[in-house]
Parts: sequence; structure tokens; C-alpha cells
Amino acid sequence: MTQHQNHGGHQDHGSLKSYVIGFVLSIVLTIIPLVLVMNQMLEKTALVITILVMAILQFVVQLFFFMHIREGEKPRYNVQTLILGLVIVFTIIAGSIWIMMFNKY
Amino acid sequence: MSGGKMLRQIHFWILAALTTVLLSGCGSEYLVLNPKGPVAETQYNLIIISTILCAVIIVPVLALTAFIVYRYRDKPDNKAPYKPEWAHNSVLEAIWWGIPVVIIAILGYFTVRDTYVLKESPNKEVAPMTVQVTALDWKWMFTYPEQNIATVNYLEIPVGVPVHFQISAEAPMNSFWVPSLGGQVYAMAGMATELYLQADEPGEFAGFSSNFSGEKFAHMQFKVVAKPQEEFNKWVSEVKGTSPAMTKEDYNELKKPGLAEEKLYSAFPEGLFEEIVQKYGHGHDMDHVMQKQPAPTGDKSKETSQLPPTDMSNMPGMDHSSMKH
Amino acid sequence: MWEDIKDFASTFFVTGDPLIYGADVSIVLTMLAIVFVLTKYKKWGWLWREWLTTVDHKRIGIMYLIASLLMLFRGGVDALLMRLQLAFPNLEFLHADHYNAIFTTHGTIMILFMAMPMMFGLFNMVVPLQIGARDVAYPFLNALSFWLFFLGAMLFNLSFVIGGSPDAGWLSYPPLSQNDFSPGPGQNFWIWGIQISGIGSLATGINFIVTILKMRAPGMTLSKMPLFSWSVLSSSIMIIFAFPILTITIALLFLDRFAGAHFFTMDGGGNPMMYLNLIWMWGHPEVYIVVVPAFGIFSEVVATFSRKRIFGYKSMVWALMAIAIASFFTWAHHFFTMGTSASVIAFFAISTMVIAIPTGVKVFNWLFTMFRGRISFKQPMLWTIAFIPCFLVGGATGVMLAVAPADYQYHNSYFLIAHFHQVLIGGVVFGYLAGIYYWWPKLFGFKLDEKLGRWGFWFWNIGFYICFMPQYALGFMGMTRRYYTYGWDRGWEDLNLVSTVGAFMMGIGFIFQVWQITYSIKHGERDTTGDPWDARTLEWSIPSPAPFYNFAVVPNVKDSDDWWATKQAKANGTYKEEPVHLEPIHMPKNSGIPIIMSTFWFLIGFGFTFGWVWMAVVGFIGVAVCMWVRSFQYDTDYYVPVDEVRRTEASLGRVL
Amino acid sequence: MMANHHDHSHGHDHHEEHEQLKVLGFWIFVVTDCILFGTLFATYAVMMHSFAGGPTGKELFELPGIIASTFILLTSSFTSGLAVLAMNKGKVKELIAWLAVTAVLGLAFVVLEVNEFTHLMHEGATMATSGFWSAFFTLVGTHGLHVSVGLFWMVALMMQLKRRGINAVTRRKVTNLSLYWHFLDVVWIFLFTVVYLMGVM
Ligand code: HEA
Ligand code: HEA
Ligand code: CUA
Ligand SMILES: [Cu+2]
Repeated sequence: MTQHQNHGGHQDHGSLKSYVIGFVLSIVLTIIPLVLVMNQMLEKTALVITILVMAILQFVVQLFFFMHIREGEKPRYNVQTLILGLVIVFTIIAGSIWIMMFNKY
Repeated sequence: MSGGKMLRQIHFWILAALTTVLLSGCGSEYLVLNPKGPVAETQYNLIIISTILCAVIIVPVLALTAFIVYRYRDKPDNKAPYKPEWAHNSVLEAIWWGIPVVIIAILGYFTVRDTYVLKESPNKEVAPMTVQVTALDWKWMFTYPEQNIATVNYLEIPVGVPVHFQISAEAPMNSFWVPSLGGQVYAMAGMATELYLQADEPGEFAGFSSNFSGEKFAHMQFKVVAKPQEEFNKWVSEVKGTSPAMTKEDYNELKKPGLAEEKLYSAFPEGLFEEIVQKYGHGHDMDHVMQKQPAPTGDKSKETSQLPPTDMSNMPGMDHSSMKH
Repeated sequence: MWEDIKDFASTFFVTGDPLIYGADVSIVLTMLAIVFVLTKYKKWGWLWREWLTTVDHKRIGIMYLIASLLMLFRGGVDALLMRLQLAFPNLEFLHADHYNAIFTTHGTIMILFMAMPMMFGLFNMVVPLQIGARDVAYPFLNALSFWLFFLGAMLFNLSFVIGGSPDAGWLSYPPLSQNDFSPGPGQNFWIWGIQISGIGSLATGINFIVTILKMRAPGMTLSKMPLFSWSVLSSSIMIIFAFPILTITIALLFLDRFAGAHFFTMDGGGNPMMYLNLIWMWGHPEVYIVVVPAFGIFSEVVATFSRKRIFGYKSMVWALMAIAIASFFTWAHHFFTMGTSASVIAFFAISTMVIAIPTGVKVFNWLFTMFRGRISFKQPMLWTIAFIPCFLVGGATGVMLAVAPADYQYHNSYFLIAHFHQVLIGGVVFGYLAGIYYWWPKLFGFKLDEKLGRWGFWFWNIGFYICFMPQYALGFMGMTRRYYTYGWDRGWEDLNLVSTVGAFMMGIGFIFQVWQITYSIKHGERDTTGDPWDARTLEWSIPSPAPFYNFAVVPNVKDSDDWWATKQAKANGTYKEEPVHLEPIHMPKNSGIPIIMSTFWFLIGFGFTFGWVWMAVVGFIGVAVCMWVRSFQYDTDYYVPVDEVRRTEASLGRVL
Repeated sequence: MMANHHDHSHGHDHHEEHEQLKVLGFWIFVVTDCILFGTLFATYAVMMHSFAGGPTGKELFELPGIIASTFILLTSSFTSGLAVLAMNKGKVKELIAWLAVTAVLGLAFVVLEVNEFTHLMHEGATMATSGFWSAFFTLVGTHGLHVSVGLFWMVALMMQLKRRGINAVTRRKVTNLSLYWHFLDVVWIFLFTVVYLMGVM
């Protein structure tokens, strides 16, 4: 029965270890861009890209170590929704910037 | 009522309606279908192409619908086959995923081609003339930087010369549309959009605002007159000779909400249009519109080309250097 | 003092128009009549217990349906007023500001307060029954969604008599919708009416996604789920991604108006084009949100009335999902004429046309469901058959609009008006009407009269073509939308008059339908079998109207047309009777919180509309208190004992 | 076609299932909240340079306070995780304690933000100053509002835990709350990067 079938026992959601690793990683990933920016260590475009990548990495860290995206029931409707949602967020932001630039071509 | 009868009625009405549109398309009141210049011509051709491409698939499907509904109606003596479990056929389904793809591909080709074409002057042989268009609450002001004259609700252009319109507004958003000459573009405060139009024959055309801008919007129409170049020149000198010059006060009066008669001015305050655009600058890069002036043809043309490119990017909110165009 | 009050009243209430005084009087009279009847027959308690606090999806569905029919009437009257004004050149029936208010409310009401709630009504009336569930995933939230919609709609409609109506178009483009050009409360009504009901819509989207993913009866895998439920899933996916964009967009517009922000203003670095960009990011998916469930309805109806399995089920599902995703990549086709870059325009032109492909697949599959079937022309099927040619032509003109350079000529002309009415009426309205005729017996236990229905059908249909086909031609003549009047010099008068005649024919069609409903309540053919159309899916396996717990025993699904398969098996004698085992049924308890909390939202909206911050604060506190109280409620459900189930089923003529 | 019996054994109660259902719903809600913030980020990106002659972010942002808020929020995300761990071990007291720590950190974050906003207004940057500042205050303020709502919820939840202990319902609520809290942390990281770090570059 569909509403029951995916329901085998309770996973324990994460361990202390995974939380600590996640916490340390996220602190590191916050400090790196901070240092880079405060000291203007890179050329502007490279800097922007680097700190955005750091932010995305940190998002991934939170997803895996704090939000336990890997666990949970199957099928993974939550992961599917999230991915679709992120695609749309990306479309909104990139699309707006692209459209609102008003270049000729 | 039987299904057949019903369908015949539906089709009668559709056909009647389509014939109304198509047959009367010859009438002169169908502005869009009687193009008077190359831009409208391009768009007219696209309209025809897209109508045909759509009809190619829609008409057969309509016919098929009629046939199926008639043939398989539930009547005791109906001999047509009945297969209640027949619900899948890969070949058929591939066909109807496939045919639309082909049609869209063809249509897409023409669309993309003409999208780029219409960003350019329709006539590479003749240097374009620039007219600046300002939408005001509920009137159109035209300034001719090369001739240094201005008009309200009245636009005169030479035949055979592409006109490069720079379009802005000091009012809510409007849209500048002369259907006989070609499609529209928005007129917005704080930016200059551009549009090329050209008239191939002399005549009088209707101009509209086609974007709703408030109470008297329905009356925000203007007249376009196309004349041979000599007559146009004559008109310009006539305006210069007989009409008053527009002052700053005149402009401020003009921009107050309300309607206006057609008006002619022998001159206008220097840099008026640029000032209007910059007043509300909101962060677009207008350089491509403002700098790409045609080669100076008249003595007054310097006024606009003088505008240094830095002017726009110095404007608050106009700095896009960091956004990587 | 007296002067102050008079002063206040003359700006607070809309004055100076006999139409509006008439409306005032009739509103007051109707209210008094309702209060009187309820008091006289001592029905207040009943109303509260059975309806206002209900969490039963079927009742919520019925309330949505009633509200949306009222809104169809209001929007329709707006339409007829507009058509009357445009019937002849230079007519002085409506003044410009009045006309502007009317097309604004017409568009807003038709899409947000007619199409959306009618759609939600159908979701509610059908989905749980169709997937073999006892309710939606979150019944409390469902009730909250309804009341948010309802009070949002009431707030919006109030603008007609209090404060003044919005008049900047159904999507209220700035700068026109900013304080400078639209001072006063009208525009705020628009913002808050939509904002409040929008929150409800978002919640409904989440609710039905979870319901469909998680509450299906055992054995009903997604690949056996009926297509209407699939279409609801597709529509709900679009809702959850599109509505947050709307929420933000109009919140920003409100901040511009209320807090002096500069998002979309002309000055201060504001960027009105950003509003166009954002609102269409919601607005385009929105039109597919409303049409996709209609596609689902057609799929059910075509199969049932052709007595044949739906053709190309898999293609149908893929097409639904493709439409849902693709709809998020086409928004810029609504402002091709904004002057942005050629590559942007080219990209969005192509992405728009691409939607024609999955839509076409659906059309072909419907046709081939009828092919080799046996088509009977009952009311639901009539509307479905009428939909096909109408939508084909309307879709084709959509594809023509997507040819961007040509759109420079069509944009904002009556060609566009004709396009979207053809898909909205031919697609959405015809579709929902088909759905209402189809599922009506399940909800109410009787059929709607065929003969009156046919009159309504023909008036709507013929009226439609007479009204909107001439509008394509008017577009080619340069007639621009939102003109409150025009002169004799353009040659527009003949076709406009024809169009108005057609509009009134649709109005007559609507009157026939109202008559049909009132007539059928008394005289309609009763449905004693629970399966009046000899249909195919689960909802037809239970009695009509369905008992409050829907299924006495949750069915075990084996086939995509499970009820049909069961009937076949019974006819062939291959049906294996399984022993019935009744269990206590777990049901949610009614709650008054949804309506109370929504009323506080109404206060927030009303307060902000008039700039009375204190009232908005009271509203926010009320909302917070409601949430707090709800959070502390643990006793939210109960069990229906087996005895009661058995008794109820027996009274419905079913022996277990 | 009628199932004679649910084809699974009734080892657990129906509540558990209903609560599971609510976790998925809440997750979807969080994704819609992502879209909401995405729209605000898009607006901010477009208005990033619309200063209209007013002050810029570079001139007014004071990073020390922001850095402090960042680490406070990061830590609170961690402690809300510890609360879930305590719950899984069945320790109510510990659970409530960690929630309280999280709430205090959250409160500190909100206070710092209010502080920052008053400072900015002092310097003449308000919602009405320019497109840039409108976008800034709305984006950052919406996040702050989310945190405040989370605090409100957290208090209600601590009271319920105290009264009812850990059961199917409170378990689900704690799970959802910590999900929400992690999500707000993620949003803040992007705010920090896009608004502040890129703002002072
Ligand atoms: C239910 C509502 C609905 C639906 C379904 C559609 C469907 C479509 N719409 Fe429409 N549209 C609106 C409601 C809707 N629209 C509204 C309300 C507006 C105006 C809002 C305003 O400005 O106020 C609008 C405006 C609008 C515009 C903007 C025009 C302008 O402002 O200038 C465009 C432009 O591309 C467009 C295109 C399309 C296309 C390509 C489709 C396609 O999805 C249609 C696809 C269907 C078919 C094509 C038919 C079946 C297909 C086949 C049989 C296959 C083969 C066919 C071909 C290959 C052609 N629409
Ligand atoms: C689902 C959506 C929907 C529906 C169903 C309709 C239905 C109709 N619409 Fe509408 N329309 C829109 C959505 C819709 N419209 C939108 C979004 C706009 C754009 C708004 C804007 O520009 O901002 C628009 C704009 C619009 C215009 C353009 C106005 C302008 O630009 O100036 C016109 C003009 O003809 C029109 C006509 C009609 C007609 C005749 C109907 C008919 O189908 C209505 C049928 C009538 C009834 C169902 C009512 C029956 C009532 C009675 C019988 C009572 C009679 C009593 C009295 C007269 C007192 N509509
Ligand atoms: Cu429009 Cu800048
Ligand atoms: Cu669209």
C-alpha cells in the first residue's frame, strides 16, 4: 500500500560526528572567502566566482551533514523537488539578469 | 442533436469567421495586412508564413476531428470498428511528436532570422534619419535632432529613408506603434529603446500608443505623414520659418497630463531628449542606442553626437561596468 | 464632527455612479436576506458546524464551486458592460476611468477568482475520490486555503463599493500602478486581494502534491494513476514554483506604494521593467496552471464517453510534465516589444513554440481515443468536443504570437485579446464546465438537465465565435486593447458590434446554465447507482453523493481504469469477491481556526489598503495567536467506529 | 477489488504515518521558500547598482558585525542539529536545552541585524533612498523576519516538549524546525556572499 510501503523503521538522523564535521567544514568555507575578500587576493571576476563556489559548497555541506539529504524514504520526492526548485531559482536569477541587461544582441 | 450536425455547425462558424478575416484582409482598414514599408513587409511575410505553417497542421486536424466524431458516434447501426482496449501505437505516437517538431523548427528558423534582421536598419543604402520620440501623458512629442525641429502628435518623414527612432517617455509606459510601417516598441521613462521604420510610398498613416497608460490613453494617437524627400525638406524649412520655438517652459507645460492638438516647433531646447532619458536613468546601459548615431547629415546633427559616452555611465544607476555585458 | 464623517464617507464609499448605488443596495439587501433566513430557520449553528468549519474536501470543493460561479457572474457582467461600451463608436455609456476599472477587475477576477477557485473546487471534489483516499494530506490546511481565497476575493470585490476599484490592468504594470498615477486604495485592494488568496493557492499546491504522491490507494502506482490526477500534479508543481514569485512581486509593488521604496518607480533608481519580468515569471505558468487540469478533465471525459481506454497514456503523462517544466522558460514572450536583446527574444520565441509540441500530442491522443470508440454526446462530452477546434485555433494563434517579429504587430492588439479568450474560454472554461457536468452527480447525487444544458451549450459556443473571431480582424486593423472608446474614422464599428452580440449570447448561455442548475435541483435525474456514466475510475465505485469518509474500505487497485476493469470482470464472471473487513476510520476534526485566521488576514489587507496600520497590526497579532493556538492543539482527529460505517453504508444502499 | 485488509501489519500507529507526511509537505514548503528568496536575489542582482546618487553599500557596510552574525547563525545551525540528536536519543531535557541555546543564538542574530539597520538608517540609507537600498532592506529583512518567526515557533515548541515530551507529533515538529533553521542558515550564506562580500569588493 503506497502510503505505507516506504516506511521501514526509523533511521537515526545523523550522528554527532557528522554534525561536527559539517560544522567545521562550514566554518572553513566561511573563513576562506572572507580572507580572500578582505585582502583583495584575487582579480575581481575570479574572486566573485570563487566566493560563489564556496557558498555553493557550503550549501552542499549543510544538505549532506545537517539536512541528511541522503537518508529518508524512497522514492526521494524531497530531492526531486529540491533539484527542480534549484533549477527554477537559477532560471529566475540568471534569466532576470540576462533580460534586464538590454544589450542589442 | 446528433454529433454530426453539431460538428457541421461548429465548422460552419469557424470557417465563416476565418473567411471574414481572410477575405476582408484586402480592405484598406486592415493596416497590418497592407504594409507600406520594408519593416511591415517583413512582418507581413512572417504573418503569412506562420499562418500557412499553422494551417498546414491545424486544418487537417480539424478535418480529422470532424471525421472521427462523425464516424464513431454511438449509434446502434454504426458499422465502424470498436476496439475498446486499443490504446497504444508507437508509430502513430512518434508521428505526432515528430510533425510538430518539424513545423516548429521551420517556423523557428524564420523567427530567429527576422528577429536579428529587424534590429538593423532595413535599408543599408541610405543613411538613416534620427527622430526622437517621447511619450508624455497622453501625447507624443517628436524631436528631430538633425533638423532641430519638434512636433507633437504629428510625425512627418521622408519616403524611402529609414528612420531611426529613439524612444523614451516621461510618463507611464506606452508603446509606439505605426502598424502600416511596422511593429511597435515600448516607450519607457529612463531608457531609450530603438526602432527602425521606413515608408516606401507617400501617404498618411495612423499611429497609436498600444500600451495602456491611464485615463486618456484611448486618445493618445498621432498622424504619420510620409512625403518625398524634397517635399519633406520643404516642410522642414516651412516649420522653421513659421512655427514658434519650443522653450523649456513649453515642454513643462506639454508634459502635464492632458491631451494636445498637433503642434509644430521651429526648434527645441538643446539635449532635451537626452535629459529626459537621464532624468530617470535606472541602470540600463543605453550606450548602444545613444551612441550609434548615424553619420551627421545636417548642420544641427552635432548636438546629439556630442553627447559623450561617459555621460550615460556617470549617471546614477547607469553604471553597468561591473555587470559584464 | 458631522462634516468629518461626511467627508470620510464620501471618499470611503464609491459615489456618483447609479450602477454602483444599485450594487450597494443589492449587496445590503442580499446580506439582510441571508441573515434573516439563517436566523428565522435557526440555521446559524448548522452553517458553522457543517460548512464554515468543515475540513471535508468535498464540502470545501462545493464552496469553491459556488464562489467561483458567483465570480464568473461578476466577471461576466464586467465583460458585458465593456462590450456594451464598445458596441458603437464614441459611446458615452462608461467613462474612461470606469471602463479602466472594469477591464482590470474583469481580468483579475476571471483568472484569479474564477478560474483558480473553480480549478481548486474540481481538485477537491475529485482527486481524493479518484485516488482512493479519505481526504487530502492536510485537511486543516485545505480549509485554510479555501478561506484565504474566499476572504481575499471578498476584499478585492469590496473595492467596487468602498474606496474605488483598481484600474491599471489585470497585471497592474508600474509606473502606472504606482502612487503617482494610481493614488488611493484601489490598487492596494488589488495587491492585498491577490496576496491573501495567493498564499492559499500556494498551500493548496503543496497539499495536492503530497496527497497525490502519498495517499494513493494500495496498488495504484503512479503509472496507474488516472490522468486527471496527473494533471493536478502537474498543475500543483507549477503552483508551488510560480506563486512564491507572485508573492514577492506584489509585495515589492506594495513596498513601493506604502514605504516609498524604489523597486519599480520611475525615479530613485527603480526599474519598472523588472516588474514586467517578474510578474510574467508567475503569469505565464499561471495560464498553464489553469489549463492543465482542463486537459486532465478532457482525458477522463473522452475515455468515458468513447467507452474506450485513453490512447497513449504514457505520452499523455510525459506531455503534462513537459508542459509544467517548459512553462517556466517562456515568460519573456509577453514583452518581446520591450527592446531587450535579439538573443533573449529569439530564445524565448523558440521556447514558447516548443510548448505546442506536447500540447499537440495531447490533442492527437484525445482524437485517437475517440477513434474506434463509441462516442455518446452527453453534456461533458459536448463541451469536450467543442473544446478541440476552439483550442486548436487559439493555440495556433498563440504560436503566431510567439513569432516575435510578428508579435511586434500583434502585441496589445485585439488579436491578442482574441487569442487568450480562445484558449481561456475554449480551454479553461469549457474544460471546467465539462468537469462540472461530469462530476456533478458524484457530488450532489443528481444529473444536470440535458435539455437546458444543450441550450446553454449552443449559446456559449456560437456566441463565443461571434464574439471573438471578429477580434482577430480588429487586431489587424490596429485596434488596441484597453481602449474605452474609438472613433468612426477607423472602420472598427461593424466588427465591434458583432462582437458585442456574441458576448451577450454567451451571457444568455450562462443564464440557461443557472436555470439548469436550479431546475435540476428539483427535477434532475437522480443517480442511484453511483456510476451514472458507466465510467472507468475509482470515484464511480462509491455511492453518490459520497459518504464523508469516501471509502468504507480502501480499494486495492489493479488496473489504470480500475473500476472499469472490475465491472468487466463482474460481467465476465471472472470477478473474485473478496471478504470485506471493516476497520475504524481515521478522520480529521472540524476546526474554526481557518476561517478566523483568514478573517485576520482580511483585516491585515483591509488595514494596509487604507493605510490604517493599527488595523493591520491587530490582524497580524490575530494571525499569530491563531497559529499559536493551533500549534498547541493535539486532539485534531478521531476514529469513526465500524458500526457507524456499516450504518452509513446501509443507508446508502450498500451492504457490507 | 476491495482489499480485505491493509496488506501490512499494524506494528505502528497511524499517527506516525501522518507525521511522516507532514515532513514531506514541510520540505516542499521550504523549497517554495527557496523560490521566494531566489526572486529577492534576482531583484537584488538587477538593482545592485541603482544607487540613484545615494550612498553605496561599500560606503556603509560594517563587516565586523556581519561576520559576528554569520558565525552566530552557523553555530545555531549546528546546535539545532544537536537538538535533533538529543531527540533521537530520547532525551527531552537535553533537547530543550539545545533548542534554548539555538534560540538564544537566533535572538542574538536578530538583535545584531536590528542594530545594523538602525545604523544604516542613521547614515541615511533607508528603504526610500534608492533602488539598491530598497532591494537590500527587503532581502536582508525578509531573512531576518524568517528567523524571528522561527524563534516564535521554537518557543512554542519548547513549551510543548515540556508538556508532552517526545512523541510522534513533537518529533515531527522538531525535525521540521531544524530543517527550517538549516535552510535559513543556507540563505544567510548566500546573503553574506552576494550582499556583503560582493558589496564591499
Ligand atoms: C489558458 C490560457 C493560455 C494558454 C493555454 C495559452 C497558450 C499559448 N499562448 Fe498565450 N496567452 C494567454 C493565455 C494562454 N495562452 C493570456 C491570458 C495572454 C495575455 C495576457 C495579457 O497580456 O493580458 C497570452 C499571451 C500570449 C503571448 C503574448 C503576446 C503578446 O503579449 O504580444 C504569446 C506569445 O508568444 C502567447 C503564446 C501562446 C502559445 C504559443 C501557447 C501554446 O501553449 C499553444 C499550444 C497549442 C497549440 C499550438 C494547439 C495544439 C497543437 C497542435 C495540434 C500541434 C501542432 C501545432 C503546431 C505545430 C502549430 N500567448
Ligand atoms: C478566464 C478568463 C476570462 C474569461 C472567462 C473571460 C470572458 C469574457 N471576456 Fe475577458 N478578459 C480576460 C479574461 C477572461 N475573459 C482577461 C485576463 C482580460 C485582460 C484584462 C486587462 O486588459 O487587464 C480580458 C479582457 C477582455 C476584453 C478586452 C478589454 C479591453 O482590453 O478593453 C474583452 C472585450 O471584449 C473581454 C470580453 C470578454 C467576454 C465577452 C467574455 C465572456 O465569456 C463573458 C460571458 C458572460 C457571462 C458569463 C456573464 C453572464 C451574465 C449575465 C447573463 C448577467 C447579465 C446582467 C447584466 C448585463 C447586468 N475580455
Ligand atoms: Cu525599460 Cu530601461
Ligand atoms: Cu504566456
